[in-house]
Amino acid sequence: MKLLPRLGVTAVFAVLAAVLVHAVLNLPEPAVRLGGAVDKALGQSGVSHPVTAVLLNFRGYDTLLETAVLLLALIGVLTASGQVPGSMRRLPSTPHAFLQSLARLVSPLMVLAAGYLLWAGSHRPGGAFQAAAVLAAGIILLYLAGLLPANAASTSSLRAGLLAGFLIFLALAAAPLRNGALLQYPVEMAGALILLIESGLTLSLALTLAGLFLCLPDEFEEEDD
Amino acid sequence: MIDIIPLLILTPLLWASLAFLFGPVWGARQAIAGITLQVVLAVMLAENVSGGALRTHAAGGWEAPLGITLSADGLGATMLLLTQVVALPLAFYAEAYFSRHRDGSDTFWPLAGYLLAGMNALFLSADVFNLYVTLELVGLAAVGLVASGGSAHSVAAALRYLFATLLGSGAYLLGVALLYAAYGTVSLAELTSLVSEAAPTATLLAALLMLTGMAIKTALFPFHFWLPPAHGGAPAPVSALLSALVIKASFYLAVRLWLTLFLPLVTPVSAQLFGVLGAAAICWGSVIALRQTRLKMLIAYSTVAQIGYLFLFFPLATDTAPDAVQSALQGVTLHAFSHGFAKAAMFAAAGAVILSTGHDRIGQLGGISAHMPLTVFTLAIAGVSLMGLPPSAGFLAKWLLIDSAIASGQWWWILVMIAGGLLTAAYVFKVLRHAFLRAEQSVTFRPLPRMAEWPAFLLALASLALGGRATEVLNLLGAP
Amino acid sequence: MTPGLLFALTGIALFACGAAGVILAPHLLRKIISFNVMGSGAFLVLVGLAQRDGGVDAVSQAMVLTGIVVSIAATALALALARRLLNQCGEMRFPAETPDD
Amino acid sequence: MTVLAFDLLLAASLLWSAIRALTAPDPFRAVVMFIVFGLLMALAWARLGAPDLALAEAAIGAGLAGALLFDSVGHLRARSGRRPK
Repeated sequence: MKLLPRLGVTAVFAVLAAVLVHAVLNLPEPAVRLGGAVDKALGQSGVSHPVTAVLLNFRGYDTLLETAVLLLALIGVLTASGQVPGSMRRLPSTPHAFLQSLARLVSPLMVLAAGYLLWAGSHRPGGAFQAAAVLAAGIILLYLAGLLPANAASTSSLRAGLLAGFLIFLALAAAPLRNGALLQYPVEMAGALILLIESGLTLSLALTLAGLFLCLPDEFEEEDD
Repeated sequence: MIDIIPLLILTPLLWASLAFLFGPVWGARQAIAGITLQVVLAVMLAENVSGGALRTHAAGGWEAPLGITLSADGLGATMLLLTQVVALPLAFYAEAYFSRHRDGSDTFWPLAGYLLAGMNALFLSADVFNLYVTLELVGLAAVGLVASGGSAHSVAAALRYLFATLLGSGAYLLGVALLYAAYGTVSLAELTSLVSEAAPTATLLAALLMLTGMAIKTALFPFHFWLPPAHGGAPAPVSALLSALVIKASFYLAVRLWLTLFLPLVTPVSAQLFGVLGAAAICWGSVIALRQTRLKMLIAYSTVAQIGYLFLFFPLATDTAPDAVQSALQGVTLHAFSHGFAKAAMFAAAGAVILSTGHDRIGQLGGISAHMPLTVFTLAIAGVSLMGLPPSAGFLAKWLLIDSAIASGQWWWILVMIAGGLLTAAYVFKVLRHAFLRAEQSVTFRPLPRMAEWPAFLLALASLALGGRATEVLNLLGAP
Repeated sequence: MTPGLLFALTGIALFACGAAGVILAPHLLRKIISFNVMGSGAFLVLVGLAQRDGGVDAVSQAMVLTGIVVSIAATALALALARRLLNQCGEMRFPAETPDD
Repeated sequence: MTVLAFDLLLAASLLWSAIRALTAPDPFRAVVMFIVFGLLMALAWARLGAPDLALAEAAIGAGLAGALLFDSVGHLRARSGRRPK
């Protein structure tokens, strides 16, 4: 890009930053305090960790759409790879012996860690997204070590696995509609339902996150220019 | 009785997921069944809110500010109706198109489903952070659809689009952060009651960031650079969806924010700025459209120009008499409708030309009037609506906008609209002139399935016929 | 000065740098990194300002958790497209605008 | 006092690593700096009393995004090594 537009863009953002700093240092006291409302409703949310309560109960609808965004990204990645949905990148020809022993050693620990994070989410920091990220790392490691053969799961069951968490979430979002609102869990069942949703999400999100990595367009696959 | 509002979001989410699970053949059927249901739901919702009623739904049973409120009023219901009614013929068209043209067929249905879910969720959301999530859903789905073209050209177009849309939603998110900091809530209704003329600088900056973000996403001049390659390079059903509907989602959000939470802050100067950019878009887009040699690129630049008319809303509806505001809102809504139908029809017709002849070079369109009369008819009717000739809805839309310009004493926008109409006529006739030439020997025409031509024709016809039924749309819209 | 306000101010600087990078950087990988920096900046502003008087705000934290997931989704999509372009054009930059033939 | 000094140092490091990630001439170095940035972000979230975000940032923001970017740099190198431009 030419020098003048570069300077222009830089100047615009410098001015924006300066004005933002000025605005931020002169903020009024907010009229609404959500903290109190969260604390008051926490008892009916089914969990005792406020962030999880917001994420899966008070603003659970955001999380439902966010899960769709993640699935969407995977479908987009598959589109960009020009692959049939569900297929994954080729394995490295000779998996490293060290990588294999590392994967054998670490992956059970990762499953344990993911399980802990999932369980912890109801009352302390943790939850489906963090657990899924750890599990995804484990899947990627196993795959790169050649310990997870490409044909271990058929394409359709893989896709079912990717969708299961979202579909459970969707079903539990729709179920209360008969006599209530979207995602309105009965108070006494809220804890169990949130755990069910989170368990489904952990598995599906782990597959999705791993898929984002494993389905990236491969090296040396096409020459169509 | 089950509330309609969440069903309009859950239905596309469900069929999009099933389409991913079962593949394109079943996906198409599920999509068509799902969109048919959505049309029914949108009509029912429109009946519910006509007469100025507001319907709300507290997701999770938690009222705002703790929970997320979904709400539908006249404007929202109108946009929902437009979206579903344009999407249904396009679904039939897409099924026919992808049976002939394999590129992008595998992932079209799930991506289109999430796209429609995102748009419905956007039109129904009354929570500025939730709106951010819906914006991302719409943006990423649209980018995925553009990329499904597969060629290096469409991948590059998808990436440009992706960075533009991410920049837009990033600016919007920073605006949300400032609003939350200043007021402690992200509920649109609460924010609207809290923002006053004595708002802090942070609120002004939030307005600047959020409206700029929406201008980028709507491809308002000079942020239009990403639109022509993305809309012109995608498979035809995708181009139709994006040009007819997707740009209107972010425009709707700009209008919504302008009319509610930022209303005490907007000044005639900022409104005139939007108007000037709109006018520049009309002139620039039309002139560049006239110079195109590819049909789909011409239609894409026409979209750049037609977006300009939408932005004339802001100067016409800011600090003007109530009837000028009313006419401006009615005119711009009707313009969104007529452009939605006409542009979907044009892109679908262009796709039919590509399916039949294998190209869309305007210079070699000769012979299509003999081989594909219905498609040429489609292009002509849609062109009439774009030009704004009577009896089309496009005519009525421009009439209302001119009425508003007269009522508010802003005659200069009338000049822009007339100039835009003439330029539109020029590029529409450029296409039609070539269509009626004799066929070149080298071009062969493959016969097409009926569904590759008829949906486009019906969409074009709708843009014409809407001129006669506009009062119903305008009644639904209600007063701003 | 509370940590909230300090990190919000840092976030503003990160947002500005990142946004400028998205526009100006020629290399796609760099644009993607810039987008992530921009997003992190916005997240810091959101949580930082909500906690500017020193408390803990669960709502803004949950929103940012949503935001982090959305940005990894966008990052993966952008990288997939950039790699596709690399495979097709041999470069991870936008090809020069070709006039329509 | 020491806490404030630590926060200031952390904020400065965040800015420094971000700018390095945006300006380092070599893509590999840029990705390394980006991962450093992600880890510093996790630290910042911890300082803001947001352990959920610290975990997510470390696992997703630095970990997964870093892995994606690293893999792409490898892809880029393999590609340009094979067909020098």
